[in-house]
Amino acid sequence: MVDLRVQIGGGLELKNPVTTASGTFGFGQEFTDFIDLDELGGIFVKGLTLKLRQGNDYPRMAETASGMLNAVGLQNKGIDYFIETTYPDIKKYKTEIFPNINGSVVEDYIAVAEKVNEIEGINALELNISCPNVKEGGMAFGVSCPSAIAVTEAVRKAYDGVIIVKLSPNVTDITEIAKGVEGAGADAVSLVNTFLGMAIDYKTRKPVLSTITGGLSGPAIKPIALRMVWQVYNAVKIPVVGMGGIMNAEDAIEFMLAGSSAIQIGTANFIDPQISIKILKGIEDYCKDNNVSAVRDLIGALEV
Amino acid sequence: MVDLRVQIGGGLELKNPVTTASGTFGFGQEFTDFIDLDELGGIFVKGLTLKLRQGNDYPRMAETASGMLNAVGLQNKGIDYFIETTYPDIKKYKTEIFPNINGSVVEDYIAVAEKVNEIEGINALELNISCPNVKEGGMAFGVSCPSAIAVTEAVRKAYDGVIIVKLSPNVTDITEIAKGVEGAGADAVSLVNTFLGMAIDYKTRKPVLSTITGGLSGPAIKPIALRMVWQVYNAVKIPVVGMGGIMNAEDAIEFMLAGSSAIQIGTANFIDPQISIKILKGIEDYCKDNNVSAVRDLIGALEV
Amino acid sequence: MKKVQDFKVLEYSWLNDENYILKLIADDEIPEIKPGNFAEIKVPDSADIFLRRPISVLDVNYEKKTISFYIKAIGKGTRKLGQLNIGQTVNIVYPLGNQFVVQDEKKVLIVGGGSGIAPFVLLGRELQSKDVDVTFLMGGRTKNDIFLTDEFSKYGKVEVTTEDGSRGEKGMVTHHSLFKSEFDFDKVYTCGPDPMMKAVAKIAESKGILCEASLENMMACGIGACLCCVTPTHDGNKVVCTEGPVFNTKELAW
Amino acid sequence: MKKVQDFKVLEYSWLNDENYILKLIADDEIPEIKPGNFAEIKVPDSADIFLRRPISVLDVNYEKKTISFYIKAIGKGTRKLGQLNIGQTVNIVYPLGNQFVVQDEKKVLIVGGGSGIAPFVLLGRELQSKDVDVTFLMGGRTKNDIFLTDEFSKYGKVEVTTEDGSRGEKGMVTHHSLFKSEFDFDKVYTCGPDPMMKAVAKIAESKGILCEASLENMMACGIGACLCCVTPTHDGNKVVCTEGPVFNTKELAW
Ligand SMILES: Cc1cc2nc3c(=O)[nH]c(=O)nc-3n(C[C@H](O)[C@H](O)[C@H](O)COP(=O)(O)OP(=O)(O)OC[C@H]3O[C@@H](n4cnc5c(N)ncnc54)[C@H](O)[C@@H]3O)c2cc1C
Ligand SMILES: Cc1cc2nc3c(=O)[nH]c(=O)nc-3n(C[C@H](O)[C@H](O)[C@H](O)COP(=O)(O)OP(=O)(O)OC[C@H]3O[C@@H](n4cnc5c(N)ncnc54)[C@H](O)[C@@H]3O)c2cc1C
Ligand SMILES: Cc1cc2nc3c(=O)[nH]c(=O)nc-3n(C[C@H](O)[C@H](O)[C@H](O)COP(=O)(O)O)c2cc1C
Ligand SMILES: Cc1cc2nc3c(=O)[nH]c(=O)nc-3n(C[C@H](O)[C@H](O)[C@H](O)COP(=O)(O)O)c2cc1C
Ligand code: FES
Ligand code: FES
Repeated sequence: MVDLRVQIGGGLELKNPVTTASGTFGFGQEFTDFIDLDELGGIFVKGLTLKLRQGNDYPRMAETASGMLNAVGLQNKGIDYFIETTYPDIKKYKTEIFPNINGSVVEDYIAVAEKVNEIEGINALELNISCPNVKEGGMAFGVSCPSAIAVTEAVRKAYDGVIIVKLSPNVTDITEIAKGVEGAGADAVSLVNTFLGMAIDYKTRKPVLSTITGGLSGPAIKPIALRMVWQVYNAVKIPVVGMGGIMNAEDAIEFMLAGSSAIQIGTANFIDPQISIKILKGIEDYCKDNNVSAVRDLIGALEV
Repeated sequence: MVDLRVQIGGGLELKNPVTTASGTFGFGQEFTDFIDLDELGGIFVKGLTLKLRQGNDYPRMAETASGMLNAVGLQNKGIDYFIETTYPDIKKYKTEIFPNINGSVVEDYIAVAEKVNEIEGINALELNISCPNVKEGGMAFGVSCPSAIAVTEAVRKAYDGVIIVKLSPNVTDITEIAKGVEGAGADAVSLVNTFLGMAIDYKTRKPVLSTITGGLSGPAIKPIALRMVWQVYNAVKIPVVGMGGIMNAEDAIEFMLAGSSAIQIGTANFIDPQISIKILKGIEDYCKDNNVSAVRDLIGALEV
Repeated sequence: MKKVQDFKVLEYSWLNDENYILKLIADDEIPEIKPGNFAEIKVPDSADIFLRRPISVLDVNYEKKTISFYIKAIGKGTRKLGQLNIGQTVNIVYPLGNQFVVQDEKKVLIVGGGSGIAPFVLLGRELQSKDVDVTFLMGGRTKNDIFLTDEFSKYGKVEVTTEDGSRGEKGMVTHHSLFKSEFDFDKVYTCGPDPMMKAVAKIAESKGILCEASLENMMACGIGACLCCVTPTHDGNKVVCTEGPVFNTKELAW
Repeated sequence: MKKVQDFKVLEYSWLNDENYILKLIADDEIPEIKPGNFAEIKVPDSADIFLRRPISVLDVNYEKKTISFYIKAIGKGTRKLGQLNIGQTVNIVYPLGNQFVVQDEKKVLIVGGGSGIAPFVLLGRELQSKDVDVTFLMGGRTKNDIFLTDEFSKYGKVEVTTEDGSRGEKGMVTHHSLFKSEFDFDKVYTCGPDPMMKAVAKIAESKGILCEASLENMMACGIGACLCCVTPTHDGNKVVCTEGPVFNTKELAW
């Protein structure tokens, strides 16, 4: 029996390191026909904002080599709808539910965090300072150290649970931001969010996305994401939740070796809605085959 | 007949926009069995340094999803060898030869630039401030605005010809650096160089590359590169030479629409050594089919 | 209940150079499929096709465990799906989306064009089983764009229009004489190019009858998880893969 | 003269579960191929195989325009190359690399293991044509790792060692009795796993004779353009795909 439990900061333990990434797994309900949500280590739900957001105009998606661009723009029904309607339905699942919170100004983040603070049964939130698909706020907070610190400090005051700050990869030195938010009270960091990219239709000579640029995800970004996880792991003391193009158990193990205490599966859920559970089984098999008695022994175990 | 000529800064005209990227095309000689070099708009030769460099240890390469990581580390025989042995052999080709110059300290860049200044028949150099694969210098110059400006200014004093500064994509805001080097006297910018990435072998639990991290290239990076070209095109007045994952004529046209005056073909040369000429023909056919009489009309013609 | 399931290529029927029917066979049970449902097909062995492709279910045989799709090869994915080997494995996620509603209609009109005709085999069969009087109106540029009329004629009357007049009446579907004579349909179903559907919806609305249209869209997941596939409605952006692809055209802000 | 050329799959011969000979046929002329040359093969239709794969030329027939490769399926590329359809197009860049030198040898020893034996068919044939006395020494873990001995026996004597003794002498190639009796070879050629080649080179050097080894390496371009494929030598890093893959082992700093 492999001990699959991992600690992801602030005393929070997950039953296993496999979670699903915000915006790629809806609120979990979309996947109940395919997998047993109870088996997951956790679910990072779709990004939430203070008020309902319609998101960006169509088209919001473009396929790229080994990846995709999205420009959803945080379409969601607002935090109150989540609290009143969605959460009551999904709290029955025996997995950790992580709200992913967003805002245009610091006050929005605070307001959402205060509301999350009141939800019974939620132990942690993911503070998204890295969404590239909104005009205001979003990634702007995550690409400058002072603003990343400011929003983290503000949410720290408003929220008593575990705070996982989601970092943007669109920066010169991600370790600087990671250290900044660590100092500002983050219990963990998650990375990476999507890379700012663009697609053009040479036939129409127009951008494919309504927003011109969008966020790149999928296996294309994996080598960069893995590098960033390794850099951040070596720069901070708080746990790192790694993601970016994880498609199979081998990828997940590589992210753990690079320093991830837990991993998030994103775009891969679109290719195979059962992939999260397959990856969990794959990690377990790897541990068995390699006499790894506790999966946490893989964290940062890269031999350099 | 499509007019294929393009201006790439400092009064330099190329007979067509298709060139090959530094480090992916050797010195051209490697490709003479496959294509007629005279047909190319130009050749950016392998990175040159003041003295011979052995480059990094093996392994230097890892395949990734729709891309590859390299950690060659500027292996080359030094600028003197280029001047005395290589250039006399390749100057016969009726194409523009661009030395790609590198250094660990500003003085190295100056010394190499001064030597290039003396070469009869060379009209331009590419100033590489973005190599992620050397311990000293390299990318360090390209990720900070003051150092990018400093090295550009220094080379501007040492070199009379056209200077194309090659930018690093590993930055928060590439337009800031582009504007900086424009102000410092660059005649054009080329982008992008490779993204800093990493590969791990989960079986051995070791990094695949001897240098742990390396440079990511290929179609995986295309959406990010295209975004950066478009941003830089809108931020500076000097021409932009675009590259990053161009695999076919459609990709090349997209880079031109985003604002590239010329394009460089990199990793694609490894997949198909004839690709550069195929892309040139593809661009020409596109122009014919779409009544584009001069290829320069495509530059920045994106309709947003 | 949605499923991820492996099928094997059983056979191809090529209707012409770029239109084909792909028939797949499974080992496992096939869940119930409703008219309008679609599948997200993983194109096997393809270097440049990362995402699944949404394709409507053309037909299904629960006993023989076969499912078929009518596909028009318009890009790399739909071309590659036409070049698989017999016996090759194809993975699909299905059945997805909502369905065409069949309630107590008496006489309905089904207007289709292009690859949009696929859902109408299952719809025609369901309508027939409920003794609904069905008229199919199929449009295309030339007679070479008109397919499956033999199949449709099993479930109702088939009318055709072509832009060049090479088959049926000459003109667009909305120019068909059907719309000029007494119009006694109580519902219109449509699927095809957007301009066609809009024109059809406009007529239906002007006659005061219900029109359901099945929309196309760029989809990443097909199961409502990514929110990439929205269409604007009078009630905000709706998710086409779960709240659609079939919409009451009155809702749509297109 | 190097070439980029389309071939078609003509036939497979499977030697066992994971070792096979892939024979391709072309429409165009095949350029001259020397013993030791390799090809960079583009694995068709594969989502996760971006770069070409370097594979030694096993054999060539200039009149019939066929070329063959002996491939061991160790990863995704080499596995996929064993699953193509007959008639499927395969694009190769070739002939690449330097060659085994044949000068005025009288009696040579060729030591091979694993997929490293591929270049020795062309080498054996060339040596035979020059009346050189050739001994092949093939090593493997068990008898199931020993291939192509019938072919090699056309060009010389064939000796075998296996680690478990199931065929030939028991032990490593370097333990073979050849090395114990009078050693009158004037050159050794070797290709196979690194440790084997190193051991063989050491013996050759101790006997004061020339040893040529063909090295493996991770390659991106195969034509000297990327400088990814280096090996350290006493004269600095050398490029394996152009300055090799065949090296005089004395040069190597391995
Ligand atoms: C619910 C639904 C049901 C469908 N049913 C069928 C069907 O039964 N038969 C059938 O042949 N097709 C059907 N389609 C359309 C089909 O999904 C697309 O033709 C297919 O995804 C194109 O993939 P490709 O790789 O061939 O094209 P690509 O190479 O990806 O693209 C080629 C061109 O088509 C455009 N395009 C691609 N996908 C779409 C799309 N989904 N909507 C609009 N434009 C697109 C691209 O922008 C590009 O210009 C359906 C689509 C939806 C959403
Ligand atoms: C000059 C030359 C000639 C060769 N001739 C032959 C031949 O005739 N027959 C034959 O079967 N093989 C030959 N090889 C080896 C062959 O190139 C590799 O087995 C092949 O590239 C592996 O590809 P893959 O996709 O199957 O493996 P991958 O899935 O890419 O990798 C599987 C594992 O093998 C390792 N690996 C992959 N490629 C190499 C390599 N080039 N060197 C060392 N380790 C590697 C990887 O690190 C990984 O652990 C030759 C190699 C060279 C350089
Ligand atoms: C369609 C889509 C929507 C996303 N929405 C969000 C979001 O609301 N909040 C967030 O923090 N990240 C969001 N992301 C980013 C993912 O959570 C993840 O960081 C990114 O996709 C990289 O992981 P991957 O390559 O495994 O997909 C979204 C990604 C995609 C593809
Ligand atoms: C093997 C390899 C070596 C490279 N060496 C250099 C170099 O010496 N100097 C340089 O400026 N860029 C170098 N590059 C970067 C390329 O010139 C180019 O910027 C990058 O590969 C992105 O383009 P691509 O995706 O088309 O390959 C190298 C790239 C590769 C793959
Ligand atoms: S395609 Fe993902 S929500 Fe519809
Ligand atoms: S593989 Fe590119 S130089 Fe050898």
